[in-house]
Amino acid sequence: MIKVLFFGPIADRVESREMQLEFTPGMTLHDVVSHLGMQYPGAFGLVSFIAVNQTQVHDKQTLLHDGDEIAFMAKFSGG
Amino acid sequence: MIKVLFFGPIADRVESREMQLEFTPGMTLHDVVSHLGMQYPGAFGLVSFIAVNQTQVHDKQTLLHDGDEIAFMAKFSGG
Amino acid sequence: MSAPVRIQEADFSQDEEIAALKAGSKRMGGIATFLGCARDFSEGRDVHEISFEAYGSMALAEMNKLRNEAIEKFSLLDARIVHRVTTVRAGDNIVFIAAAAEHRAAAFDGCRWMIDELKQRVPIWKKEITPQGESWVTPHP
Amino acid sequence: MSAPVRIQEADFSQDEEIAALKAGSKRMGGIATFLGCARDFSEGRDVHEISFEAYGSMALAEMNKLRNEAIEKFSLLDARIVHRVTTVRAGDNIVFIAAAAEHRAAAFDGCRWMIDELKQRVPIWKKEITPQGESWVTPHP
Repeated sequence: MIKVLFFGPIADRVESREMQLEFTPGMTLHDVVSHLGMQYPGAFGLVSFIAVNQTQVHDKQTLLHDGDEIAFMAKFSGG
Repeated sequence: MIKVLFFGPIADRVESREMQLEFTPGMTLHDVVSHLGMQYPGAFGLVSFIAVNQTQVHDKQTLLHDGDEIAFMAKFSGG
Repeated sequence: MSAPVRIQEADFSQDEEIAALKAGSKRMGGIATFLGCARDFSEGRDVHEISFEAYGSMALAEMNKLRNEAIEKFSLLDARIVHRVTTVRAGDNIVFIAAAAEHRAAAFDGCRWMIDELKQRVPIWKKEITPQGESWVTPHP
Repeated sequence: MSAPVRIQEADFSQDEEIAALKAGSKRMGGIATFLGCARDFSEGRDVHEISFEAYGSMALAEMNKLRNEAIEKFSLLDARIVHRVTTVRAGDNIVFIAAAAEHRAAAFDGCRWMIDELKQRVPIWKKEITPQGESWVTPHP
């Protein structure tokens, strides 16, 4: 399974903080983004950063592994 | 009377922290500086700032008034 | 002694943070700190409360990285970063950053760099609760 | 509440200073502070103690002027300056400066300006007591 996390304004628009996706071998970050982006276009318009296993990832072709944790994040506003 | 104050390294060289000088009408800061400067040349070599009544004075022709407080000060090193 | 990098609900004490910072060295000549507080007014609106949310595990890892980078980059003797994640009211503490160095220039530069970087890099979001409703804060570019 | 500008023998509490600073306004978004401490080592020598001397009345007047100028120049909401005049040992607090503003840039700029100016303008002198004897500190140009 792939664990997907949403925070702040993105969680509000998805109306969920966390979901599980079925893992399939060869799955890329791009697959997840396009799948969820179609379902929640309003939320994904706010995505500024994506992390895989707590590390920012810029390359959407990144291969995923079973058990990965993906986070979709709006611009940070802490401090 | 004119009250003269010495601090820090200057007080150490004068071996005094405070002295009184007789006030005479028309007396200028220059008069005090040259009088004491001759007596304590080692100390006056350290003088970087002079204050009259707690305010820095640059003009040695400044006229003094009875009761004035003059301070001879080395470079500051607080903070 | 508390960890030098923390995310917590509770308020913090500057005296305790500074004491912990100083415990490591007697060579510190200057300690610069930044305390971020909740304002009662933002972008023309009254603000009653500010609510914070964090991606905790990643935020803590980034804050630790940030501290290590600052120590290296500015030759700091030590540094601390504490961020509250909870709901605060006007005047309450939000974030505390301290940088200790032999001389003051490095302490100031390191402290300022850490808060600037924290705002850019650490996954924490704030929502302002105003009389007109709630809204997530969008940082300026 | 204690005065915002003070010269004193006693140590100070940062928590108390910050609480006093914050009491005046709920519009403060950032508070920058500088804490100057006694180092155990200076210019290649061990330092056991540092002894301070001030021209008290003038120093206090200059520190008050400096605070007012900083508030004006950097649009600070408030500021505090506390300098100890006594004999301190390595690790002890010497000077505390705090600048509060709506945003962090002004707080940092104001705080840094105040400590830089204090060192230039306030009649206080320090003497270092080392194993080799005592010597007045001559500031670098």
